[in-house]
Amino acid sequence: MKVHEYQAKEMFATYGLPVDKSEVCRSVDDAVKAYNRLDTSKVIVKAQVHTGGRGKAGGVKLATDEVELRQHAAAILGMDIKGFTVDRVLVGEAVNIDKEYYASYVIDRKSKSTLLMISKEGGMDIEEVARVSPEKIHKFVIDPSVGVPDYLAREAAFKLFDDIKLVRQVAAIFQKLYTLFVNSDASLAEINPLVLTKEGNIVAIDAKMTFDDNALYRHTKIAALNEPTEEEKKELYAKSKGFSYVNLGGEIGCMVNGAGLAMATMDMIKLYGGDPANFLDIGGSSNPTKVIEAMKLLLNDENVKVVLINIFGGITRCDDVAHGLLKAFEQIKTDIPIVIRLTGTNEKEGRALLEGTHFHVAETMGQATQKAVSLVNNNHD
Amino acid sequence: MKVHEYQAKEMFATYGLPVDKSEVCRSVDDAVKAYNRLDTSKVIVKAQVHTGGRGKAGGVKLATDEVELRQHAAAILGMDIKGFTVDRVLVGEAVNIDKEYYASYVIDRKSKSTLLMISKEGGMDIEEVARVSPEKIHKFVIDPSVGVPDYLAREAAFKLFDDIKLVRQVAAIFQKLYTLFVNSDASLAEINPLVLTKEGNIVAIDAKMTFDDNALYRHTKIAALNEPTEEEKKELYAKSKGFSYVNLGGEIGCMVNGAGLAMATMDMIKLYGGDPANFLDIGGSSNPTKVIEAMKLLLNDENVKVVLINIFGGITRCDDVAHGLLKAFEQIKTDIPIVIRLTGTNEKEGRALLEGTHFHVAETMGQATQKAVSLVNNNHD
Amino acid sequence: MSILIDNNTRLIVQGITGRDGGFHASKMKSYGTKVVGGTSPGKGGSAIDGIPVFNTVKDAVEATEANTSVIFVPAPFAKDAMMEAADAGIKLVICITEGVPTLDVIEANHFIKRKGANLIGPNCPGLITPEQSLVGIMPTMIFKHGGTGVISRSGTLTYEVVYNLTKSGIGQSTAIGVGGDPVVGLYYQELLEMFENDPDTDSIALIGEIGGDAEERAAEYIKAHVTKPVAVFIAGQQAPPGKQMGHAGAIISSGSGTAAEKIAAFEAAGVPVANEPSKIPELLKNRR
Amino acid sequence: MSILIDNNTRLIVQGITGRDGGFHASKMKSYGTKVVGGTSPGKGGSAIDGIPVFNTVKDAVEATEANTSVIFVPAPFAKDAMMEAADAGIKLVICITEGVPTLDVIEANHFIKRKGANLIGPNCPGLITPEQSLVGIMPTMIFKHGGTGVISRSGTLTYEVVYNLTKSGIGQSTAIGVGGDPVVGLYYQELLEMFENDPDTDSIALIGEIGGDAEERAAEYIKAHVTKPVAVFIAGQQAPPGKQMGHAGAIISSGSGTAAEKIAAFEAAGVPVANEPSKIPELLKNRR
Repeated sequence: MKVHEYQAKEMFATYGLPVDKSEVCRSVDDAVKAYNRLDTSKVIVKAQVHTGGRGKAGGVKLATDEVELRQHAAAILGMDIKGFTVDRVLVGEAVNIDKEYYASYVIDRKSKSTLLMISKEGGMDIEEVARVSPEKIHKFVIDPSVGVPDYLAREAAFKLFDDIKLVRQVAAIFQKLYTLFVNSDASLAEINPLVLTKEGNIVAIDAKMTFDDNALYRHTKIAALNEPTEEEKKELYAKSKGFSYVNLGGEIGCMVNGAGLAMATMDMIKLYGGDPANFLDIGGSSNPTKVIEAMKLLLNDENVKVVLINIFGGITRCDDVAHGLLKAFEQIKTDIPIVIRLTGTNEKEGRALLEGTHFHVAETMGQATQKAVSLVNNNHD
Repeated sequence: MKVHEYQAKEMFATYGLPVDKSEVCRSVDDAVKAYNRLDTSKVIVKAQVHTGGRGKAGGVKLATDEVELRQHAAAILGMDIKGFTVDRVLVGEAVNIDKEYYASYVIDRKSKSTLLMISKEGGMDIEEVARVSPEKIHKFVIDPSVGVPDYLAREAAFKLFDDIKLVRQVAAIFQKLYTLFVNSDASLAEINPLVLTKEGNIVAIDAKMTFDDNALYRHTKIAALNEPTEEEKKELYAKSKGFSYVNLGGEIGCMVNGAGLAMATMDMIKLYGGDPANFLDIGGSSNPTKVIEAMKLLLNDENVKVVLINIFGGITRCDDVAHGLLKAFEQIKTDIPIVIRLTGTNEKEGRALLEGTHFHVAETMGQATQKAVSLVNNNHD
Repeated sequence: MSILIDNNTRLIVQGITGRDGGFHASKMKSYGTKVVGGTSPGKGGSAIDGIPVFNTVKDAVEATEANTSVIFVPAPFAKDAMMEAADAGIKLVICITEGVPTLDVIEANHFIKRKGANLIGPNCPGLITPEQSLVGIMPTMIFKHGGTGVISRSGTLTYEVVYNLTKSGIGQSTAIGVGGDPVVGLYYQELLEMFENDPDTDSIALIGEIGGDAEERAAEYIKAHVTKPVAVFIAGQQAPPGKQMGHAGAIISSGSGTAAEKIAAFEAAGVPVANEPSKIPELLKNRR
Repeated sequence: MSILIDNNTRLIVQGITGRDGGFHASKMKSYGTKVVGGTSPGKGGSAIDGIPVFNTVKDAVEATEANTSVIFVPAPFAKDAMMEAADAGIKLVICITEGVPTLDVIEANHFIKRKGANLIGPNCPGLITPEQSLVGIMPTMIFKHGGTGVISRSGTLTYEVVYNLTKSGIGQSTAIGVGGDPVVGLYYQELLEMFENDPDTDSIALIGEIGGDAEERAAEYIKAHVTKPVAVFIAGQQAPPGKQMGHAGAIISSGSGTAAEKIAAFEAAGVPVANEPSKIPELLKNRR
C-alpha cells in the first residue's frame, strides 16, 4: 500500500527525521496561505500522486513569489499524471541544495532481510544507477535481531561523508528510518534525494513509503490512508470475497483455483492467440457461493466474451467441484459461453457430470484454451 | 541501587503490570486519608525500607477499620528495621488471596543472560525454596536478541497454571516485566508473591527492583530515587573521587591500588591477627591528589589507628609511586603510623626513596601486614 | 532416499485444533506420515483423531521426539509458532499459513537458521515424498514415487505439473512448494543442491513465476552446479507490472521480475523452458 | 604455544585516539605485539605512533587482516564497539573498559558468540603471552615466558601473583584477567580447558574472589577434567555481605558467593588454596 509524500513526511517527522517545512494544499487559495505561513521567498510546489515521474510530467515547480505560486498551484492541481488526477499539492520551503544523496530500506528477497541501500547519486532514478553503475550503490544487510546498531549506521554513513559531524547526523537518520520501517511494517522507505544543504544540514526533501499489505491489520492508522484507484477498488472488493483479481483488458474471463495456475491460464490464452480479460484466483476450494461471486465479477466486465473456468481438483475432488459448479450456475443467468476444464482427483467422474450441460467441457488446459479462443473468434464473426 | 516497594509498583503500573491499589504515606493522618480514599474495609500497612524481613520485624500489618489502621500506622512509622528507620508506609487494599506464586528476572552469571525464575511456592523466601526443593523453581534463560516471545511466556506460564485464561494473563505479566527489566537496566525485578485472587485475577502484591549502578547514567529518573544510608553516602563520595570504599569497622586503614589486591590486603590483615578498617581501592595509578583524597577518607574514620598502603607498581613504576607518595604526604598532617608496601616495577628504587622517611617501609604483603598489626597492638599498650 | 522428509519424519501439527489443522492432520496421518502430536495452548492432554495434543511445542517434542513441524495457525500468530518450533529443537519447520507479514517471516527465518533448522514457507502447500511422508496440504492421489524432484512457488500449478508427470509415468522423489511470499525459507538454490546430492533423484522440475530474481539466480546455479536434467515452467508472462498476481511475491516491480527475463536466464543457462505446464514431462524425457 | 594470543595475533585498538587507547597501543607495540591498526570514527587516515587509524573496524580488518581487537572506548560506547569488532570478523575481542552496563555485556557477548568469536572482559586488564604478545594494560616487566597459565578476576592481584611466580623462577604461558564484572566473556571453565589442552602449559594459577559461583563450578570442572596442577587464591574473606568490593561482580548476595564457600569447594576438589598470594608458587612447585 502506498501513501503520499506528505503523509510519509508526517511519519518521518514523528520519528525525528529531518524534513523540509511544507504543507499539503487542496486548492490554490490554500497554497497561497501555506506560502505566506512558510514565510520564505522560494517554495516548491509538488503534485501528490501515487505514481512516479511527476517531475517529468510537469508536476513539480519552483515559485519565487505569490504570483508564480498561484500559477503553478493552479496548473498542477487537476493535472493528469499517468492516469492520476492531482487533487493535492505539497507546498514546501525550497532548501539550498549543496549535494543530493539516496537512502532507502527495502525488503531483499535474496538475503531474506531488510536491506539498507545508499548512494552518493541522489536525486536520480536509482534503478538507472543500479543498472549503469552498480558500484555506486552500497548495500547493508540488516540482521533483524540487532537492527541498525550505531557502528553499522556509522559504517554506512562513512560511505557518503568524511566529516564526522555529517556522519553522525546521517547515521542517526539511518537508525530512525529503520525504526520507522520496522514499526510500520513497511516494504519500502525511501529518501531520494536526501539533501546536504548549503547551510550544512541534512534534510529529506522527498519521502516515499509503501507498506506490507499483509501487515496492515496491525496498522489501522496507516491502512486508513489507503486511496485505491477505481481499478484497485475492484481488486479490494474481490479480496474481501476471498479472491485475487486483476483486470487485464482482454476478452476471455478466467476463473482458476490457485494463483500459479491462474497465471499459467492467462499465459496459455495469449499463447493460443487470445486475450485474457483478467487474472482471477478463487482460492483453494470452489464452493457454489464462491463461484457465483466470481462469475458476478467476470460478468461485470463488459469486455468479457467467453469465460474459461480452470479447476484443479485436489483435496476437493473433481466430482464435488462439478456438483458445486452445476449448483452455482443454477443461479447465474448469462448467455456468455463457459468453457470448463477440470483435472485432478476423480476428473473423469467430474467431467461426466458436466457433459450434456450448456458448458463446453475440456480435458487439458490446451484444449480448453483453444476452445475459449475459438469461441471468441466465432462471436466476432 | 534499590528502590522502595511503592516506587517499584509505580514502575509496574507504568508498564501495565497489575498491582494492588495502594498509597504511600508519611504520617498517620496521611494513612487515614489513604484508607478512606481506598474505600475498602481491609487494608494492609507495609513499612517501606531498603531491607528484607520487614514482616518478621512487625513492619507489615492488616487493618480492618480506621482505629486499627491508626494503631498500625503509628506503630510502624518510626520503627527501626535492621538499622533502617521507617519514614513511609504503603497502605494498600488487602486482596483476597487464593494462591501465591513467585516470579522474577535476575542476571545469571553462569548463562551470561537474564533469567526468568518462577515458582508455585510464592510468598516464601525464594532462597530457602531453592535450597530445600530446587525442582520447584523453573528457570528460563532469555536470549537478549529475541527477549520473551509469546511462546516462551506461555511455556513459563503453563508451569504455574493449566487454565488458558490464567496462562494468558500471567504470560502477559512475564512479558511486561521483562520489558521493564530491560528498559530500566534492572539487575532484579521480583514479584513475591504474585497472587491469584479469589476473584480469579492475578496481581503483584509485592514488588522489588534493584538496578545496575553502571547503567544509572542513562536512567536519571531512577537514579533520582536513590536514598543512600549514611554508610552508602561515604561510599558514593569515595566513588565520586574515583575510589571504591567500604567501611569494615576495624583499626587498620588500607589504601590499595586494585580491587582484588585491596580484598587480599584486608584478608591478610585478618590472617595476621588484625582488623581491617576498610576496603579502599584507589584505582590504577596513584598520583598525589588521589593519595591526599584517600588519606582524608581514612583519617575521617576515628577507628583507624594505623594506615597500610599497599601499592603494586605496574605501568606506573614504583619510583614514580614513591615520589607521588612523598609529595602527597607533604600536605597531610597526621600522627597515625603509615606502613607502605611497594612492589613491582622498579621496586628497589621506589623503596629506597622511602627509606629514612617517617614511613614504615615493607617489601612483602606479609611483612607489611605484620608491621601494621604490631603497630596497632603497640598503640593499644 | 528423498530430501527433507521420509519415513523418519516425526511430525507435529501446530494449530491442530483449528479447522484446517485438524483436517490436514488426519489427511497426513492417513497417508502414512508419522504425525506424533499436535499443539494448541490450553488444549494439552486432549487428542485429535488419536493424535495427542500438547500445550507447547517443547512439551510435544519432549514427549514424542518430533523432528518436523507443520504450522496451521492464523497469520498474526505464525511468527511466534515458527520460532517456538525452532526453539523447541524442531529441525524442519513448514508454515502453511498465508498472509504472514514479511518482517515476521524475516525475523522467524533468521531465528530458525540460528537454531540450525530450516523453514519451508510460509504461504506454501508443504512437501511430499510420495509413498513415505506428506507434510502439508497437497492432494496425495496425484503423486507417485519416482525420480523427479519438484520445486515450485505455487500450489495448484505444482499439482498440474505433477499430475502431468505422473500421467506420463514419471514419479517424484520429493515435491516441494516453497511458498508464494516475497520472503520464504528454503528456496531454489538450497533445494537444487539437495536434489543434486540425492541419489534417488534423477531429474528436476522447477516451476517459477514473476517477481524477484530467484529464478535468474537458480539458472546460474544450475549451470554451475547441477548435473541432473532440469525442466522449467514460468508463470505470469501476461502479468502487468506493479500488480500482485495472487501471491504476495508475484509482482513485477520497477520493471524487474518479469517472466521474459526469467525464461531468458534459463535458456541462456541451457535449461529448457516449457511453454505449457503439460510440456514438462516431454522436456525431462528428452534430456534423460 | 600458549592460548588465545601469540605471534600470529594481529591487533587493532578501538579507541586508539583516546588517552588510554593511545598510551597502551604504544606500550603493546613496543612489547612486540603486532598492533596493525586502530579505530576512531572521523580520524580515519591519521596515525598514532605509526599505527594507522581507521574510521571503522570493518575498514581496519579489510586493510590489515586483524584477528584480535582491544577496546578502550568509554563505557556508554563499549557495547557498540564489541559488536562492531565481532561483526567485522574479529575472532577475539578484549574489552578493557570499566563500568559497562550488565545488559550491554549480555547483549554484546551473545552477539559475539553468534559470530563465532570470543570476548574477554569487560573491566579486565587483558591478557599476555609473555615474550610474544600483550593485549591489554598489564605491566610487562613482571612477566616471564614459562609454563604456568594464570586466570584471574582481578588486575593488580594478578600482577602480585605473577610477580611472585616470576620471582620464584616460574614463568607463564599465558596470563588472563577475565574481568571483575558479574557478566564477562571467557571464564574459568573455557580457559581451564584451553590451558589443559595447551602443550606448553604445565600448571595453572587461578585467582578468584567473592561473588557468584564461578569458582565452585571451576572446582568441579578441575576435578573432572584438569590433569595439570592447579593452585588457587581467593580474595575477599573479610568482605561483608551486600557490599560491592570494587569490582561490580565482587559482592556477596543473599549469603551466597562467599570466599569460604569457594575455598571449601576447591579443597573438596583436591585443589590447594593459598592463604596469601605469595604462597601460590610454593603450592605449584609442591604439586609438580
